[in-house]
Amino acid sequence: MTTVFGPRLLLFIAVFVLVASVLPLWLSAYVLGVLTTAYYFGVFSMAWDLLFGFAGEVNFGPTFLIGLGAYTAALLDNQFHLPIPVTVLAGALAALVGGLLLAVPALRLRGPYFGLVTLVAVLLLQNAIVIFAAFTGGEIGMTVPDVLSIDPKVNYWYALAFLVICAILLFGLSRSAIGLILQASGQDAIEAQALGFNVTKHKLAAFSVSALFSGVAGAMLIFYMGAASVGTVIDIGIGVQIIIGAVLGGRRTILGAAIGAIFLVVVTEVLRPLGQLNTFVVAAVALAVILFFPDGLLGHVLRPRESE
Amino acid sequence: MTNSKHVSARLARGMLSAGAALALTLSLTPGGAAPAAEPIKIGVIGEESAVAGASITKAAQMAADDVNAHGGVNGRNVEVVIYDDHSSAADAVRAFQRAVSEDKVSAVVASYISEVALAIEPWSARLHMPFITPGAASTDISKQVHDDYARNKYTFHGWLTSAFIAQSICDFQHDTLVKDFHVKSTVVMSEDAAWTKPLDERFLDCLPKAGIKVLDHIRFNPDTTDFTPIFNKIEGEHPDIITTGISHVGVQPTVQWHDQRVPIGMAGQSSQATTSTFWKDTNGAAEGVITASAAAPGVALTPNTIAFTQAYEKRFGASPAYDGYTTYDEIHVIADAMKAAGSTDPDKIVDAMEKTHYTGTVGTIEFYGKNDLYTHAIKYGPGFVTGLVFQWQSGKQVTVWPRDKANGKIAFPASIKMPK
Amino acid sequence: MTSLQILVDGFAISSLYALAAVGFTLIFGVSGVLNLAHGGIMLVAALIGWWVAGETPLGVYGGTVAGIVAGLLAAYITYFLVVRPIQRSSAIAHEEKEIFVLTGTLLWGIMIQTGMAYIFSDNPVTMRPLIGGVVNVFGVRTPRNEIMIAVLCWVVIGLLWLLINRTRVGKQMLAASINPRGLTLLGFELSKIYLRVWTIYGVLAGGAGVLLASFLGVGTANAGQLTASAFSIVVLGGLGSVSGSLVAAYVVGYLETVTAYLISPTLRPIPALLLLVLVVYVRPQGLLGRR
Amino acid sequence: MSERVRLEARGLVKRFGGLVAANDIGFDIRAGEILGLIGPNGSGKSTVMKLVMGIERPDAGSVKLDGVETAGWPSYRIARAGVGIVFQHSRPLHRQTVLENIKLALLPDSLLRLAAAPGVDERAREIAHAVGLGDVLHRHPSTLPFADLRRMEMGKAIARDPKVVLIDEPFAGLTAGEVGAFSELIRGLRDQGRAVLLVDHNVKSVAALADRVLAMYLGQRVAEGTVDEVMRDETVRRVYLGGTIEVVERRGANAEVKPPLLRLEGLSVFYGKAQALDRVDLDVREGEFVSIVGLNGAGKTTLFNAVSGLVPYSGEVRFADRVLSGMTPGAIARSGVVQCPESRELFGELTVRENLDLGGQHLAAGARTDQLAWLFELFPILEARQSQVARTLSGGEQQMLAIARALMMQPKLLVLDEPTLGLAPVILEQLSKALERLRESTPITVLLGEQNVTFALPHADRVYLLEHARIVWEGEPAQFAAEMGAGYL
Repeated sequence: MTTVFGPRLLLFIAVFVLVASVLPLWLSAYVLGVLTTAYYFGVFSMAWDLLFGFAGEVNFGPTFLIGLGAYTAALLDNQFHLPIPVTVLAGALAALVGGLLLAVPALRLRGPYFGLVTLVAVLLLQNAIVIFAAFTGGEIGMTVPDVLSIDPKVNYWYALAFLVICAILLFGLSRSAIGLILQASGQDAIEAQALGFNVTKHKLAAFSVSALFSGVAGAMLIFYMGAASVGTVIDIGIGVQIIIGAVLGGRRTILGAAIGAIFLVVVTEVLRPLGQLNTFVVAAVALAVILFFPDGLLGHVLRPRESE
Repeated sequence: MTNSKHVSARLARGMLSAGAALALTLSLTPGGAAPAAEPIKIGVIGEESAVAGASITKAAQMAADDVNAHGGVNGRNVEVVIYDDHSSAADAVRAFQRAVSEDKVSAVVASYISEVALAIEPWSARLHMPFITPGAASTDISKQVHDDYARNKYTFHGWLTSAFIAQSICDFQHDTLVKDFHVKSTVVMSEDAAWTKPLDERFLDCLPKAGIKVLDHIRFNPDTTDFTPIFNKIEGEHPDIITTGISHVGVQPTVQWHDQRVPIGMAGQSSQATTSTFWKDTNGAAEGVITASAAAPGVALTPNTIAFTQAYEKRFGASPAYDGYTTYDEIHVIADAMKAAGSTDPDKIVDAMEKTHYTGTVGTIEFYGKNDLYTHAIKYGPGFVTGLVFQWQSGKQVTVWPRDKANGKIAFPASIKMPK
Repeated sequence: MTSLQILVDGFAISSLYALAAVGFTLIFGVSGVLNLAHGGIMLVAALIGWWVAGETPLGVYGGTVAGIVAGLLAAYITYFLVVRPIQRSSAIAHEEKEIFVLTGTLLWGIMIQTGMAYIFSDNPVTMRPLIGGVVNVFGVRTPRNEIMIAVLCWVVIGLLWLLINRTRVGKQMLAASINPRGLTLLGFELSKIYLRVWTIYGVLAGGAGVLLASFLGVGTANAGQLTASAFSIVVLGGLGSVSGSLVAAYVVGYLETVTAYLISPTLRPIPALLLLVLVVYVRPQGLLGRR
Repeated sequence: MSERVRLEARGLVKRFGGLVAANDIGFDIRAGEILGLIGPNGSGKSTVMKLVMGIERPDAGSVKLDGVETAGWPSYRIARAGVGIVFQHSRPLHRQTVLENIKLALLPDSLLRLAAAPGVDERAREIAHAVGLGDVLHRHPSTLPFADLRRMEMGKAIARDPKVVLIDEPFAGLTAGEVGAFSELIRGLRDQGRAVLLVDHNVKSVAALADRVLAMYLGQRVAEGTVDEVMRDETVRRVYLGGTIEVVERRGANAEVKPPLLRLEGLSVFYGKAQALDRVDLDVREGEFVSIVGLNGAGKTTLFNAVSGLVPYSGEVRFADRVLSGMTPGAIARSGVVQCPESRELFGELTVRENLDLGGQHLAAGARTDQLAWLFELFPILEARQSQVARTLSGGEQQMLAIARALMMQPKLLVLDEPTLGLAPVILEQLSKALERLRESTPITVLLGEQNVTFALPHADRVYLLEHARIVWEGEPAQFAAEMGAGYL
C-alpha cells in the first residue's frame, strides 16, 4: 500500500480523514450540509478525472451517468418503495449500462466528436425525463420518500466515508497496473497496443468504473437531498461544474479533482452574500486559474515526485 | 424609473455587494453588539435574475418593514435574510440549510419555481422549519403534505395550485368569453412540463363544463423556439380561443402569435405575461393577451391591494409580479402566526398558520386542512383567493375578471376574429 | 397544405440556424477553435440590440447596429482574453490546448450569461421587427419580418461566400484553413488572419443574435442551447465545412419543423439529436466534411 | 545464422486510397539475425514495419511468427505473441519514473491483477541496467537526455523478451558516440538470439550492424542482399544518389567577392532533448547557388526552418545585415527569404492558379502578371493545369507548383528543401532543367537541401555536407565528388 500512496501522501490522507471525521463536533448543520454535497461532487469529479486524465476521454456529459444512477434509484424508491441499498445498486447498474453505451462511440471517435456525443446523451436524457413526466416528475423532479438519514452529522459521515472509499479505490486504481496501462493508452494508444495491451478492454473498464462510481454517488446524493430533479443531477450546468472542479484541482491526479470540486462548492457558498453574482465570480476565478495555473490548484503538489 | 437607470443601478449595486462580500469574508466573526431584543429572522430565497423571483425578495423586505412599523412581533423586530438560488434546486437547498442552521431563521419563504419548492420540502420536514412558497404551482407540494402530514406539515403552499389556476381560467372563460363573445370551442396549448399535467387535466374537465368544447390538446416541448407549426395546426382546427398553459416560454409564442397575425385570441395562464415588463419584452406584441394572475395594478382585490402596489412601485420603480403580492401577504401571515403562537417554535407556528384568516392584498388567505386534498394550500374561491384575469391593452394590464373587480372590458386587436 | 407550411416555416428558421452556425464553423475551420461562448456572444448582441432599440432614441436600426457592434466586441474579448492566452501559453501542452480552449470558453460563456442576467434579468426579450405585417406565400400567412430575415441571412451568407471565394483576404482565410503553415511561408501573418476571422465571426454572431431577438426572442437561459445547436449543426455538417453547416442547418431546421407538424411538438428536438448521434457515429467527418 | 526462420513475411500489400505503400514485399528474419530495411522517406518501409506489428492490416500477404500466421491480428495480440517494437517517436508516461515506464511493459494485460507481480520490480531494474539506465531509475522522462529516452524505449521493447524486435530509425537524433553505444545494444539483442528488423532510410547507419539489407523504393523492393551488395546495387545508387555524379562547369566566379546574403553563426536547435543542429556556421553569398547535402534526419529541414523562423534556436541568423531572430515567419518571408518546404505545404483544395495568386498577393498587380507569365514559361505544365485542384496534381507537378508558388513572391533567397523527395527520375530531369534555367535567367540566390547528391551537385556553386546535426564538410562540387562521393551513402 505504501508503494502506491507514498508515506507522505498516506500521512496527509490519514490526517485529512481524521480531521474531517471529527468536524461535526464543531461545525453547524449548514456547514456540514455544504460539505456533504461537496463530498459527493468530489466523487463525481474523481470519476470524471479517471476517464479524462487516465483514459484520455473528454466526457462533457458526466451528468448522463450521474443522472442515470440518480433517477433509476429515485424511480425505484418513489414507485416501488424498494429499500435504499437495492435502489442504489440498481442505479449503479443503470449507470454502468450507460457507461458502456458511451464507451462504444468513444472507441471510434476522437476529441470534439466524442465530446458532442456525450453532450447529446445528456440532452436526450433530459428530454426523456420531461417526456415521461408521469413517472419522473418531469422538470420539477420527484421527491424520494426514503432518506439516508435526517441527522446532518450522519449524512456527513456517510458522504465522507463514501468519498474516502472512492478516493482510495480510484486513486489506488490510477496508481495501479491498470492506471499505468490506461495512461499509456490515453497518451499513445498505438504504442500501448504494441506493448501488448488490449486498449479496448482497458478503456471499457475505465468507462465502467467511472460510470459505477458516478451512478452510486448520484443515487446517494438524491437520497441525501430527498428529491431528484433535472437541475440537481442532470443539467449541463452541473456537468460543467464537475469538469471545472477537476480541471481546477489538477487533472490527472484524482485527488486533486476531488479537492477542486469540494473547493468549488465551498467557495460558491462562501460567496453566497454576493447573491446573484456569485456564479459569475466563481466562473471568473475558475477561468483565471485555468489561464494562469493550468496545472490546477494542486497539480504540482499531487504529482508523484522523483525520489533520487 | 427608466430601464437605463435600472441597468446602471444594477451595475453599481453589483460593485457594492462585491465589496460587501469582501468585507464579510474579511471579518471572520459574525459578532457585533446584540440589540436588546434580537430580531426574528425570516429567510427569503428568491431568484434575482428572474422578474418573478426578484419580486419575492423585494416584497418580503417591504412586508418586514411594515410589520416592524406596526410594532414588530412580540416586541421583536422582523428581519428578512435574503438568498439567491440562481433558479437551481441544489443551490436552494444549500441556501435553506444556511438559513436554518447558520442564520437561525424562524421561517422561510422561497421561490416561484416548483422544482425548487419540491426540493426544499423534504428539508423543511427534516429541519422542522416552517416554509411557504409564494409562487410555485405544482399540486405535488400540497399533495405530499396531505400524504404524510406528520412529516411534511411544515410546508405551506402560498399560491394557487395549478388545478385551481385552471379552475379560475375556466370560471373566467365561462363568465366572459362564453357570455359576451359566444365562444364555443377551444384548443388547449401548454408546454410539456410537470406543472401543466394537473393544469391540463383540470382544463379538459372544467372547460366543457363551462360550455366550451375542447377541439384539441397540444403539448409542446418547453425548448421550442419556433411556434409557427403549433399556431398553424391550431388555426387549422378553427377554435374560437386558445387556452394557454405556459410559463417556461411566454415572450416567444406571444411575439410569434402577434407577428403571424394568428386570428385567434389567447387566454389562460401565461406566467411571463403577468410581469410588468412583458409589454416591453414583447415590444407590444402582448396586445390582447389574456392571462390569469394574482393581482394587477390599480385593482382593489382587497382594501390593501392598491396601497401595497403604490408603495411597491414607489420604492422599486416597477410593479410587483404575482408572487410579490403573495410574498407580501405571507410574511404577514407568518408574523401573525408568530404573534398568535407567542413564540417562534416551529410546531406552534404551524398550528397558528393552519388557523390563518388574513385579508391581504390578493384576497383572504386561509389554508386547506389536514383532510382536504390540497393540505396547506391556500383556499381557492370567492371570499378567499380567486386570482384575477387581466388583458394587455395598449401597454396596460386591464383587469377583466372577476367582474366585480374588473376595471375594463375585453377588447381584442383587429386581427383577431371572435365568433361574435 | 401542410407540406407547403412546412416548406415555408422551415425555411426561415433554418436560414437563421445557418447564419448562427456559419461563423462558428468559420473560426473552427480557420483557427481550430470551438468557441463554447458562442451562445453568450449572440446573447450579448441580442440584449444590447433590444435595449438600445427600446430605451434610446436610436430605434430599431440603431439597435441592430449596436447589437452587432456589441457582438463584435464580445467576440474580440473572447479571442484576446480567453482563446489567445491559452493558445500562446507555454504551460499548457499542445495536445491539451483543445480541452483548455473548450473549458475556457465555456467558463467565459457562463460569465456572459450570468452577467447579462444580472444586468437585464433572465426574461426573454424580443426586438421590434424591422418591418411589420404579414404576406401570403403559397397560401401560407408569413410575417414580412420572417421573409426579410430569411433574405437577410442569405444575403449575408452570400456576401460571406463572395468574401471567401472572390477576395484576396478571403483566399488567405481559405488557405489558412487548409494549410496554415503554407500560408506563413508565403509571408502572411496568421495572427492578422485570425483577427480578421474573429471580426467576421463577431459580426455574424452579432447579426444572428439580433435577428434571433427580432424573430424568436432570446433570454439569458437560451445561451447554452444556442451554443449546443450551433455545435450540433457544425458537427453534423462537418467541422470546419461552411457549406456543410449550411446543409446541416436546413436538415436540422426542417427535421424539427416536420417533427413539430407531423409527429408531436413535444418531440421537436429529439429526431435531430438522434440524427446527430447517428451521423457522428457512422460518418464522424459529418455530412460534407472531409478528412 | 543457421537458426530457423523466426519471422516470415510474404507478398505484403498495403494500399492507402490510390497509393500503393507496399507492394508484394517479403522477407525472412532468422533468430540471431539483423535485417536492415532501408529506403528513402515515402518508400513504404515504415508501412511494412506497421504491417508486421499489426498497427496496419495488410490488404494481402502473410506474416508468420514461428510458423504461426499473425497477419490481421490486433497488434496487442502480436505483441503478446513475441514481437516488440521501438518507435522512433514515443510518448512516455511523463509523470512516472523511468523504472515505472519500464515496469509498464512488464504488466499483464489483465483487469484483475491490480498490483504487479512480485518479481516485476527486480526484472525492471535488470532491464534498466541492461540498457544503461541504471543511474536514472527514479528520474522522470522529461528530465532525461534524448539518448536515454531512446534507451528507455528499447528497454520497454525488450521487457517482454520478444522473439522479434522491430526498431524504427534506431540512430535518429543521436550523436556519434551514442550511435556506438546503441549499436552495441542492438548487437546484444542479436546475440541473445532475437530476430531484429532495423528500419532506416540510411544504408550507412545500418551497414555496420545488419547481416542482410532489403532496400525499398516507392513501395517496391529494389534490392536485397548483404550490405555491400545492396550499396553497390545500381538501382539503390540511383535512388539515393540519382545515378553518377556529374558536375557542371560553374558560372561566373565573381560570387566570391559578393557579400554574404545569408549568414548563420553557431546555430543550434533542440527538439526537447534531441539536438537537431549543433553549432552550424554557413554563408550564402548574393547570387550564389549553395547546396546542403545530407541524409534524411541530418538536420537540413531543421536548418531551413530555423532560417524561416519556424523553430526556436540559439545562435544568429543574418540576412542582408538584418538579424532574423525575433521576426515572425511571415515577416521573414516578406523580407525575401522564401522557403519551399520538403512537405510542399500546398493548399490542396485550391486550384493551381489560386495557389500561385496567394504567393503573388504581396506584389503589385502588374508585377504579379509578369511574374506569373514568367513562371508559366518556366513550368509550362502549370499553365495547362491552372484550374485544377492542387491535391489532384501528380507529385512532380505538385513540386513544381510549390517552387513556382515560392517564386511568385520574388524571393531574394529561395530556400529549397528536398525538391526531389519521392519523385520519379524522369520528373527529376524536368525539375533539374527548370532549376538550371532559373539559375541562368535570374540573379536569384538559392539554398538547396538535398539527399540526392546527383541532383544537388550540378547546380551548386558550393556544397555543405550535413551529418548528424553538424556541418562536416564544405567545398566545391567537384571536390565533393572526389573526396566524399564514395563514403556518402
